[in-house]
Amino acid sequence: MPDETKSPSQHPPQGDSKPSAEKPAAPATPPKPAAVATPAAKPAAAPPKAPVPTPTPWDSPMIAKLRRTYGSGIEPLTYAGQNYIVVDRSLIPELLYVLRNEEKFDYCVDITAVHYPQREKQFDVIWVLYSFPRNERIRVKAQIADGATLPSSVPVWPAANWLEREVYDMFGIKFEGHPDLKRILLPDGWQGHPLRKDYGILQQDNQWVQINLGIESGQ
Amino acid sequence: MAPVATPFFFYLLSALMLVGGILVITRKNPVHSALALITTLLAQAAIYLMLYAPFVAGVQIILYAGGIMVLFLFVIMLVSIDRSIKERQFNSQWLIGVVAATALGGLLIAVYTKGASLFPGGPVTVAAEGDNTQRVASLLYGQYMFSFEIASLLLLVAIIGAVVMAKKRI
Amino acid sequence: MTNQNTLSHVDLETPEKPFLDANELVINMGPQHPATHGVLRVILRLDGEKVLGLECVIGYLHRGVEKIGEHRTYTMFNPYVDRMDYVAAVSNGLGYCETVEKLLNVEAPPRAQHVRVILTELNRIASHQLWLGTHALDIGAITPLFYTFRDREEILKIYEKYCGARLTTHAFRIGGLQYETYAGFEKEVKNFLNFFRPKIDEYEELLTTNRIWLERTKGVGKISAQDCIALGVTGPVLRASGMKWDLRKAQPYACYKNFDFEIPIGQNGDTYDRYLVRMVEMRQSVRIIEQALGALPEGPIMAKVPKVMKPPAGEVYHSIEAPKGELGYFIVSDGSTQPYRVRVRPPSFVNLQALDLMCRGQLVADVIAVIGTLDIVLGEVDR
Amino acid sequence: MREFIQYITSYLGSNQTPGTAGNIFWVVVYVLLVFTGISLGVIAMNWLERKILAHMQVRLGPMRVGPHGLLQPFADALKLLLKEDLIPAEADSVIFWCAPFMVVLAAFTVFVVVPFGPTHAITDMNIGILFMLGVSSLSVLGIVMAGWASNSHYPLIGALRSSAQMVSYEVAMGMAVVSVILMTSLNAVGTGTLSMIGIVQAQLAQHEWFIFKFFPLGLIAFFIFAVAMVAETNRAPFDLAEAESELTAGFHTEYSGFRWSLFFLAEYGAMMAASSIAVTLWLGGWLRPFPNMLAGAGWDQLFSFIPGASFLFLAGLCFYSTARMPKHPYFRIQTIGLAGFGALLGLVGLILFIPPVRAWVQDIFWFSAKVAGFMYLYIWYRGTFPRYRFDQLMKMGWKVLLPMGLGILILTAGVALYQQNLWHP
Repeated sequence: MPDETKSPSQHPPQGDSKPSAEKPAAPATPPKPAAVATPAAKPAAAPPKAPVPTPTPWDSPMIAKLRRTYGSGIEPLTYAGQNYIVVDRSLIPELLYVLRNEEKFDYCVDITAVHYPQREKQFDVIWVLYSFPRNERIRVKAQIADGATLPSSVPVWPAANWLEREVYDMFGIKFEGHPDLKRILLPDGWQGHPLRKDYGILQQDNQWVQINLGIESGQ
Repeated sequence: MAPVATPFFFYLLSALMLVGGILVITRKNPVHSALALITTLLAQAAIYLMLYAPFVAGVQIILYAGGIMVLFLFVIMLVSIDRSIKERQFNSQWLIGVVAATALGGLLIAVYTKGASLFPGGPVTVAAEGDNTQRVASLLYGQYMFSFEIASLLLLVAIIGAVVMAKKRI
Repeated sequence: MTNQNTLSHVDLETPEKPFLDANELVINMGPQHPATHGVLRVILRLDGEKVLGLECVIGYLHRGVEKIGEHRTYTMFNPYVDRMDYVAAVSNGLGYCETVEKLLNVEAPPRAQHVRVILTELNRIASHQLWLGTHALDIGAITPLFYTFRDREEILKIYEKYCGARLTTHAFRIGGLQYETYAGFEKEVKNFLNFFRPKIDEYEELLTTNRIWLERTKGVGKISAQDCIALGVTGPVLRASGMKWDLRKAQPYACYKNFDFEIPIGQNGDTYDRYLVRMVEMRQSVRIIEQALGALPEGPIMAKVPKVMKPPAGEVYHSIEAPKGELGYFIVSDGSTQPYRVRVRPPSFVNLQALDLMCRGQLVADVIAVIGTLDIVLGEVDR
Repeated sequence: MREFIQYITSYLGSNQTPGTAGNIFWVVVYVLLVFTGISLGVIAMNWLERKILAHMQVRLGPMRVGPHGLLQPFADALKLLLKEDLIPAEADSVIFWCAPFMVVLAAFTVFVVVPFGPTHAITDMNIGILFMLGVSSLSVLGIVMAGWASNSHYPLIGALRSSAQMVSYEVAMGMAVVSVILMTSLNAVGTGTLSMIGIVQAQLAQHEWFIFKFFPLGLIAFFIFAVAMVAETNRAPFDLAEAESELTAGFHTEYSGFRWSLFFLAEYGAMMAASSIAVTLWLGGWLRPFPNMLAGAGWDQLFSFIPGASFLFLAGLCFYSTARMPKHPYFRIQTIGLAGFGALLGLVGLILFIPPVRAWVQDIFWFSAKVAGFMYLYIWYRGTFPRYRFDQLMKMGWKVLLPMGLGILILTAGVALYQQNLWHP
């Protein structure tokens, strides 16, 4: 088990319980504040062939405009032909409003999160956006620490309702101002948030199962 | 249709009616009351049949048992029954009830004791069976035309009233 | 387009006026209800038969597919995606394979892409057939169910011959296909198309002009394009609201850009329009399959992918037009053989959000019709 | 003893129904006969419905129990009788217990006045049609009781739906029926009749089935009735009370076993009863088809062969299927059974050719054949139509059928009055 390795390790994490799979997780790239540190930014521990693709900056009139207002709070990157912006958490509701109202990203495709237990800011929260008028996709990514909250984007896109509930259910990230933030896929009263890396794949809320289903846990 | 065992059926149906009537006012559950009332009405219809008044019997079944009581049940079913079971029934009007019941009872006794002098003796002659419905019809649309029309006008008003009241809620 | 955010949201918490205690009835529909298409539980608040509001309770079929994905290699996870939308397993597989291919920066060879398109479009037909049968059954027409199942059988036979499985096919592999098409594949698909074309007319004869069908579906479960977009609703539901948007055209994947087909749209966004849109989609799928068959190139069916797949670290979101709407995969790789995070953006899940909006003010019977017309698969909603 | 025998034989040769003649013995016999016939009809319907529906839906239907599933209804009945009869803990057990009997009672009592022939009825009531409508409307009570007593939401909604539906369709139905009663008054006396037998005899006397009377008035009235009777019996496309997809099974969701089978029995009984009304009122009851076009003793003779011939045809069908049965020994019993069934049908057919039986069975056959036509329609509807929504159903009842019925009534009255005046200038 790779433990506490700052440098990304290549050997596959075997065994299915990965207790605190903590692998790659950007090695805390210090430089910028809200920074970058997409999980994979530098770590390039060289798979032998071909230069490893890394996210590269991109630019467009939209980015230029956003840059003007938000300065270094945003960092536009592109990977595999897909554009995304890493933004500072403090910009979150505002930037989303701007993206929807001014840049016509009117369709919130998905909201999800990724857990990096190694990092100080453990969670990436990702909005996948699409603009019908521009036929363009963009992802917005913000990093938050465990226990921190995010403003809800339900007022921006009503579609965010269930998506945020799912993120809350699976990661325990709270969205402030969400109309009805409760578990969606798991039963109310379940302990733990399964998609966190420290939640083992075989783990379950045995107590809940015993009380509510009246069976000894099957596992 | 020659009558069979007339006294037996008469007493059976009368008993049914009485039991039904008592159940109507004693049951706490309004649905039970309504069903008891239906029993009474059906027994009554059967008695009409025994009295060679099939048309009235049929109308009794269609209108009262099949139509009105179903609507009654309809409304009762929608009302929360638990609450009405707990309530005491007729709690404020028992005095009036007793007086009315006594008066009615007195009247019935009076009729029963003086009955012979009030009504002509012997059973009424039965009209030829086939005529029954026609005779009801010709009476209704002939002699009692006016009152019949007034009654239907009354019903029309009731219908319009119901529609207006229902519309208010929409 | 959606500058204002006017979702005609009615407050579910508004206290109702007490009217003989008879005003509001809370009905729990499901999770074991014949018409909720699986284990969907809907809590309805009714005024008589009118729906005041409803809440979906989901998760009864939650199997933690995303968590499983983090503990399987890329190849091992491939069959799991079939178990989400098990009615359109092939589409799920296509989305997953293409996403991983994007991560690996490979592209499936043309022949593989064509076969993929053929199988995926067949799958779209199968999915729509199943939808039509169950939807009609919900509205009370029993017969179409059997007709559609009879014809869907032919598609499943083709799958069975191709990869040995009928439902959860696992038809594609990352980088292309595992199997070359079997002898007579093209002929059988062509036969199916010839067999199927009149069958669509048969379905339509039963329903399209049926007075009762019209009355039951027209104006029921209306949703505007604007609300669709705000709620993230995609697929036939969005198209029936008049929005001409289909990922196969908007952002073509596989080799869809080679084919000529049309995107059907509706005007009213009601249940009837969604029905029509899906009927036309079946016809268009037939068209696409025909073209793909005609242009089926020779060549390899597998791109060069390493035996042990270790995509470079990075993250990719890729989505395809599944029969039910936009099916997206967001995969984060950490350079190891297992995905660091797999996120599935299921169309059914997001579409189901619109149920509340679509059912307000309708009758109980319409809720059933709307659940049917949304075409959800609970395996995908709950994952 | 001799008196008793005389009492029995005194009725024979009478041209009245046993009820009218006041012969209790024959009333009981007729009651038993009719109810056995209805039960047999329900059993046959059970099999036919599943089979016909299956063939409409490109499947086979029951095939396992007996040849072509012929014994399936019996297997079902056995299963239902052996099933545990549950009464939910929260249910109002007395009413829950009574409800199915109420429904069955309403559905079966109706047959007391159904005329299978000029004398083949239990009784001929002066108010026959009124009695039928009244008693059949009582089945609503049973449904309401069942739904309420189950103390559960789905049955309650189902009961509410069906009661509202039945009450409102009865009105339109009544209008259509009254227009027929007006038609019966076109005779020398100038008074109509409510008697079921009287209505058929009026059609006989006027040489016209009422469906063709005052064309198209009779036809429209018939149409109104035909729609209303489907609604009245809660069948597709008006089967909202038991809409599977919405209310699981409607008012009988909580019922099981024997009590459930009573509902089933009542439903089919009610279907037959409603069809009987339609047949009696518009399709000439027991009269054979084409009474005018193909009139004459020769034709009468020819038509009298049809009952036997149709049974022979069915027997032939059975033998044909027997020949087509797989030759595998596994199917031997089934093949023999099918041949036996065919032989039985053939025997019945041959018996029906014996002159006295032939004469006697004529009326019953034609009546049953017409009712069977309606039963087929019921099945056909179920295979074809989606289900109406509740408000649409109500709208159709009150806003389409009722005004139509009223209009037909007024028009019929006008035309009848005109003709009446011709009669008594």
